[in-house]
Amino acid sequence: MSATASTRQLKFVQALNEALDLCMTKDPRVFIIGLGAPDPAAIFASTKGLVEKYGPTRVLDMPVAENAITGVALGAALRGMRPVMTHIRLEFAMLTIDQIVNQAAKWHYMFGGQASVPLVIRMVVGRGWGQGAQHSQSLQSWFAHVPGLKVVMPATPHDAKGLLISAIEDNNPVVFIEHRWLYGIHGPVPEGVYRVPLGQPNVLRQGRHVTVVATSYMTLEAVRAADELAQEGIELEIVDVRTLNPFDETLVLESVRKTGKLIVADTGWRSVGFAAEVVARVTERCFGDLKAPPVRLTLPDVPTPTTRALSNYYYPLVHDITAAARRLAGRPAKPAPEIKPEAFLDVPDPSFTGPF
Amino acid sequence: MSATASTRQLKFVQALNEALDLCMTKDPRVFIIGLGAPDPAAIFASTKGLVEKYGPTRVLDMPVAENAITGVALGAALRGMRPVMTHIRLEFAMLTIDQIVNQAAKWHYMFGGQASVPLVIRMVVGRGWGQGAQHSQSLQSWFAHVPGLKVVMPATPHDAKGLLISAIEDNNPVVFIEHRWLYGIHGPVPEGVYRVPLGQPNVLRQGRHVTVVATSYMTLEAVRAADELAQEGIELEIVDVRTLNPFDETLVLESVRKTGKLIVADTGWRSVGFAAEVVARVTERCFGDLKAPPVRLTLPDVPTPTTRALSNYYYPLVHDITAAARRLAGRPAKPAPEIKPEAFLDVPDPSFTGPF
Amino acid sequence: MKNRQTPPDVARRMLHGIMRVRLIEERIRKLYAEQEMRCPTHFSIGQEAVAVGVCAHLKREELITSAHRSHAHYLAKGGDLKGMLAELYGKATGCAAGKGGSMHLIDRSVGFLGAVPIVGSTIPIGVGAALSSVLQGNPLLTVIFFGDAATEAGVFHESLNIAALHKLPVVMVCENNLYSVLSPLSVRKPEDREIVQLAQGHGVFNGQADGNDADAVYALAGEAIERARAGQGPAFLEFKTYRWYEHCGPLEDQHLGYRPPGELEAWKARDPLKLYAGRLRQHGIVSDADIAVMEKTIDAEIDEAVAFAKASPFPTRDQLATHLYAP
Amino acid sequence: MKNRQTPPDVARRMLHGIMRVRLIEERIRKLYAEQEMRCPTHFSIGQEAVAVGVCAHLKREELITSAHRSHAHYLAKGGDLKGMLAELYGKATGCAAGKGGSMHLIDRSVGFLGAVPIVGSTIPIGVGAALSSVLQGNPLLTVIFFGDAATEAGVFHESLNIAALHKLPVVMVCENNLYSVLSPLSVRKPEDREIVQLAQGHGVFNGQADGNDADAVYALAGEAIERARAGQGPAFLEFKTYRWYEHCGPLEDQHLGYRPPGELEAWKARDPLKLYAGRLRQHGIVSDADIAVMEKTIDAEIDEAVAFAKASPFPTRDQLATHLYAP
Ligand SMILES: Cc1ncc(C[n+]2csc(CCOP(=O)(O)OP(=O)(O)O)c2C)c(N)n1
Ligand SMILES: Cc1ncc(C[n+]2csc(CCOP(=O)(O)OP(=O)(O)O)c2C)c(N)n1
Ligand SMILES: [Mg+2]
Ligand SMILES: [Mg+2]
Repeated sequence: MSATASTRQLKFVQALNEALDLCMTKDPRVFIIGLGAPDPAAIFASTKGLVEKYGPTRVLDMPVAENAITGVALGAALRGMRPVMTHIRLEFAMLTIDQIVNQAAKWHYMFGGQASVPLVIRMVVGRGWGQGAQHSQSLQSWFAHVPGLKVVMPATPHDAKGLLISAIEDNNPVVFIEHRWLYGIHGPVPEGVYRVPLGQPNVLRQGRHVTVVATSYMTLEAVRAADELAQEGIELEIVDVRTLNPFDETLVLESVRKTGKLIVADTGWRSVGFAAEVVARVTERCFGDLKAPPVRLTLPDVPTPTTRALSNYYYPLVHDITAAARRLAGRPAKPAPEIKPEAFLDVPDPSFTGPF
Repeated sequence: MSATASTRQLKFVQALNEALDLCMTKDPRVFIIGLGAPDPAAIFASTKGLVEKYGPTRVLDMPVAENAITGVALGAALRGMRPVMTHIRLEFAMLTIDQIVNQAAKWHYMFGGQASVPLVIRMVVGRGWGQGAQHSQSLQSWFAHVPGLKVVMPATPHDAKGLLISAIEDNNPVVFIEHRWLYGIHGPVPEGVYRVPLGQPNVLRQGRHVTVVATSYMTLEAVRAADELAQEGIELEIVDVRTLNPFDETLVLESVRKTGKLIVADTGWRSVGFAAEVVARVTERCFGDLKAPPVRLTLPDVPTPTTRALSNYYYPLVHDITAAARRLAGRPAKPAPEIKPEAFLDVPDPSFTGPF
Repeated sequence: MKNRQTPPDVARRMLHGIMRVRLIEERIRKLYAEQEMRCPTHFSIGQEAVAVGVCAHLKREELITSAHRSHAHYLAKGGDLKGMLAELYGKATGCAAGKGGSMHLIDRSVGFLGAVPIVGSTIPIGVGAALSSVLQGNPLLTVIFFGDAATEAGVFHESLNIAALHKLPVVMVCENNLYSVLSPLSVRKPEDREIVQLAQGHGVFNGQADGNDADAVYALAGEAIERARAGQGPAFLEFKTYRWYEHCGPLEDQHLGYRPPGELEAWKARDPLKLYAGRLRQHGIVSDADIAVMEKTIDAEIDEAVAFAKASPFPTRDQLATHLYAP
Repeated sequence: MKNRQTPPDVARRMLHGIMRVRLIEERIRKLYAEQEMRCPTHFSIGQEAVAVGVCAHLKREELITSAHRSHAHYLAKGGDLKGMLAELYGKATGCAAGKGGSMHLIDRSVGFLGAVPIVGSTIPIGVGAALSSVLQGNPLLTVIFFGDAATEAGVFHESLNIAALHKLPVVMVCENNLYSVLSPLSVRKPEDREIVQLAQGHGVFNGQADGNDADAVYALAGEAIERARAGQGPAFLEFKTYRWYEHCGPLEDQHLGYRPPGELEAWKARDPLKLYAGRLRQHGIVSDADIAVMEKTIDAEIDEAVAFAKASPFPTRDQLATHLYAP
């Protein structure tokens, strides 16, 4: 699993880049395909330097034809290649749902195991600066609902690299969802090839009082909340989900058996979302251990507004986690910070770029 | 709401057909668009007779271009028409997710309420006779996750008509999901125009012991289970969800407050599905009333196999409901019926075609 | 177009191939009534010459993909008959272990990459197969079969553009049988625009021929295939042909009234099997006795395969969850 | 093509239109640095003549749709400037109540149906608008604006086929600025295939013209629009033009190195505004004084609109959940 402790610090995006680079070096079957993958902007720098190093036949630019590209990647995967597709915004993958859900997810099953689809589909979830309704959707819950897909959402630079390597080495279609606001976060990242196995959540912080199950960027917010609460003597236990499909609830159940309190913090919408699944599994399996109703912290069931005057109130904040945790821990509430409509919450908090 | 008691019996598919016919008569803005809508098979007879009555410009056949057709329907809706799109299999709508989810669902919101999208998208969920992985998916959970969409699944002929009329009269995009195995079920259907309001579940059966929240075809299975259990003195209360988005949990909560026991029976997959949402809402809101862990009865997280030797074990059966209910009610278990691989469970049970 | 007469040995093979598809499907039609093959099944009867004429050129390792109406392509490419019949019967010995049915045939050992019933979806997959061969430094021809309706799907255009852009060794074969389910071409494309014109728009080599004439298919396919193999880029071929039975299922469907009067009869009069058998007899390439032997051999093959399929076991319940993820 | 000289009054209007778009966008560029317009913004500078030349023909009630780069189309169609600027500032008075931003402009009062940034997605929506008008018995021209990359999307072909099949009053206008984000045409389509050829494949009336020459745009658009209005079916027009600044944002982007050396300069030398102002001056249609007045009037209009936008209130928190469903 994870290599020995490393003090080298990399940004999340550099960790992704390194994973791609290492995989392309060690395995000639790996190639990158997607709009802009080899262009100078390099998918927010995540594919930086790769076309120079591996040439344009291993970092393929493409016309705006995402549905066909996905089928092309699937066809290549069937013949033993290991394509890594890129979508600079998750929304563009909405044009490819037939290929992802009807085809790739089922190919191995519906052909009785005769063929496999080692395909990674990277999707970047946008946030901030008025991305609006069509450039910020976090639809991991959809993909997590589909048997045959694997769904990964790394939260740390370490995991970004280790999970991406595992995803590329996996023989199944993996939807790899990257939150744009994590790209600038730094943290320790070992050199060389290492793997974070798919299907294993991670206890990121141990604590006795409240379990926080978090995905992607919400994991980072949970860490901030934990730091704040630690000073009040409230210990959060943070489980970073990492793989949403297949979702192994073991660590979550263990944690809730200890704390009796559950907060689920997800970057997606509330209704019929991944947070509901966590609540359902915990309720089914830890019914007797739960001491209070679980709490879901998600986006409200509303499209993303563009103006910051509304998006300032759209995303769950650290305070939402601390407030829920205080309530669950039986502590008195603290006043919520006042948020002005004109506040600049539409860019990542500059005081918090890591280390994770 | 529903008209006065009616003794006229119609099949589910006839009820749909009547709803379309009545809406087309009373409102010239209503038109039908979709592959095969005017052909002699008439979308399993649901659009039967309409092209003869209203002509080919109000029942439009189309090339195999579902994504564009959805955009075309959306564009027509923006200009005041009320299109009813048809998909003879839900899977074909997977090609149109951009138009449904990125566009139609958000149009009203992202343009600040300046335009509305009165669009109905009918999707038939296939089952049986080896429909297999690509002709049987029941993806209501996806659409129920998307703010701005309404999602309707009628279970009775009465509701099929009343809900379809409401959907057509609604000023929002409505995903109207019809289970193929309900088409032949008959039940009382009032004449003329009546509405079953969107957003209101229905208590189909009252009972004291166990709440069963069911969608679509599973409602019918729940009724059969209730009949069987009634003879053992176990009373099921059946809440037919009818509208999954927006989902009004009021009746469910009331019922669970009474019974303390919850079974959710959904036609879709388990993980991150609608059943999880019901469990989550009940747990959050009725935590103190729940006397046992809730039970989800859904498809396993596996694609649909074609051979009946496997599909016989794929779909939840009446016995699964009765078994869960007996357990929740503290009654002894009964042996499960033996199911042979060669049994013909891939066609609807001929002994049960209604009345509902 | 060069003069491309079908060599006599190829002609005999093609006649055998057409007859074989016909006899197999006629047998399936008969057996279907027993209600033991329980999956949606689209018959190729009437259209066999396209599959056989194209596949007559293909090497075992060359690839093809197909769609919902795939029996002829699967068989013409050399797909295992026992595996196909067992698949239709939902048996564990089926080519997809019973999990696929008629709409999901596969035989990787002969380059049959797979067939799926979502119209158009295998087109980019076939293009991707061809692309992978180029990336691997070993260009391999991929033939993609589909119906007329697939050319209406956006993914067809997206895929054709990618194939043209990268000059991939792809031949797209459109079986234009005039219908998409029950919908005629007239409600699906402008009257005065030919399907093949779309490929012209993409600047791709293209051609049209009589899909009921095996020699015509063989000739045009040969030209396209040679170009593609030689690295001259993709081709799009349109073959006019006709489906005799229901869109899905083994029955006649004249009662539905969607075919203009006389249309079916006119096409049946141009039965690709009778046409070709007649021509080869006339040219002395086969004798009546040869044909009788062919029929007998094929019938025996079918008998054996049907017996195999019927005798094969069903998958066991524990197979429901296997193959969800590849190891 | 008929001889279509631009009438002098139209020419003056077009010059004003081009100048207006230019000055508005230059002002936005300057103000963008203040970081108060906080949404992804795609500038039309360099491409204004297409929008203005096409929209010069359109009646107020006729419809248009656009995509991510929509300012010029919105303005040329008569969209409200105050509403647009307020939208960029995220204000409650914005044309989409602040919920849309630059990528979601709308002004129904002048037939601007809407713009969205998913490439290709408004194409069928525009076709549907035209279809609805036909179904309503009152055919209404719909012009659909998009970039070169949209012609790579399957939905473009699906939509064009539907428009052609039903002979809808649709004119599709492709602004070919050579790039999709930073990707040149050479990685997106075969070198020897023109974009306009795709429309020929669909059998649709089509044409190509210099998109930096307002008169050329006006002439070609006029022909297509007259045909479409007369019920002769859809058209596809390709105008070659060029974007001066970043794909998204107000800055230069020469440092990225994706434009061949000299390319930008060559196109700037063919600035549609300077070209047209020069020509009209030369023909005596406008004087230097006229131009100075135009500039002054436009600047005053912009001052007022900016002041309005800046002074407008933000939407209040309770607006977050409004407009989720239409009543
Ligand atoms: C995307 C999609 N839309 C609709 C269908 C339903 N459908 C099944 S087969 C078929 C007709 C296809 O016609 P064509 O491609 O000409 O093949 P043919 O059946 O004539 O051989 C249709 C529309 C489908 N399978 N996939
Ligand atoms: C379906 C889709 N894929 C990718 C993108 C990302 N994207 C935004 S604008 C753009 C380029 C579009 O190029 P073109 O249509 O030529 O318009 P231009 O920007 O040159 O005006 C792309 C690829 C998108 N918005 N939608
Ligand atoms: Mg056909
Ligand atoms: Mg462009």
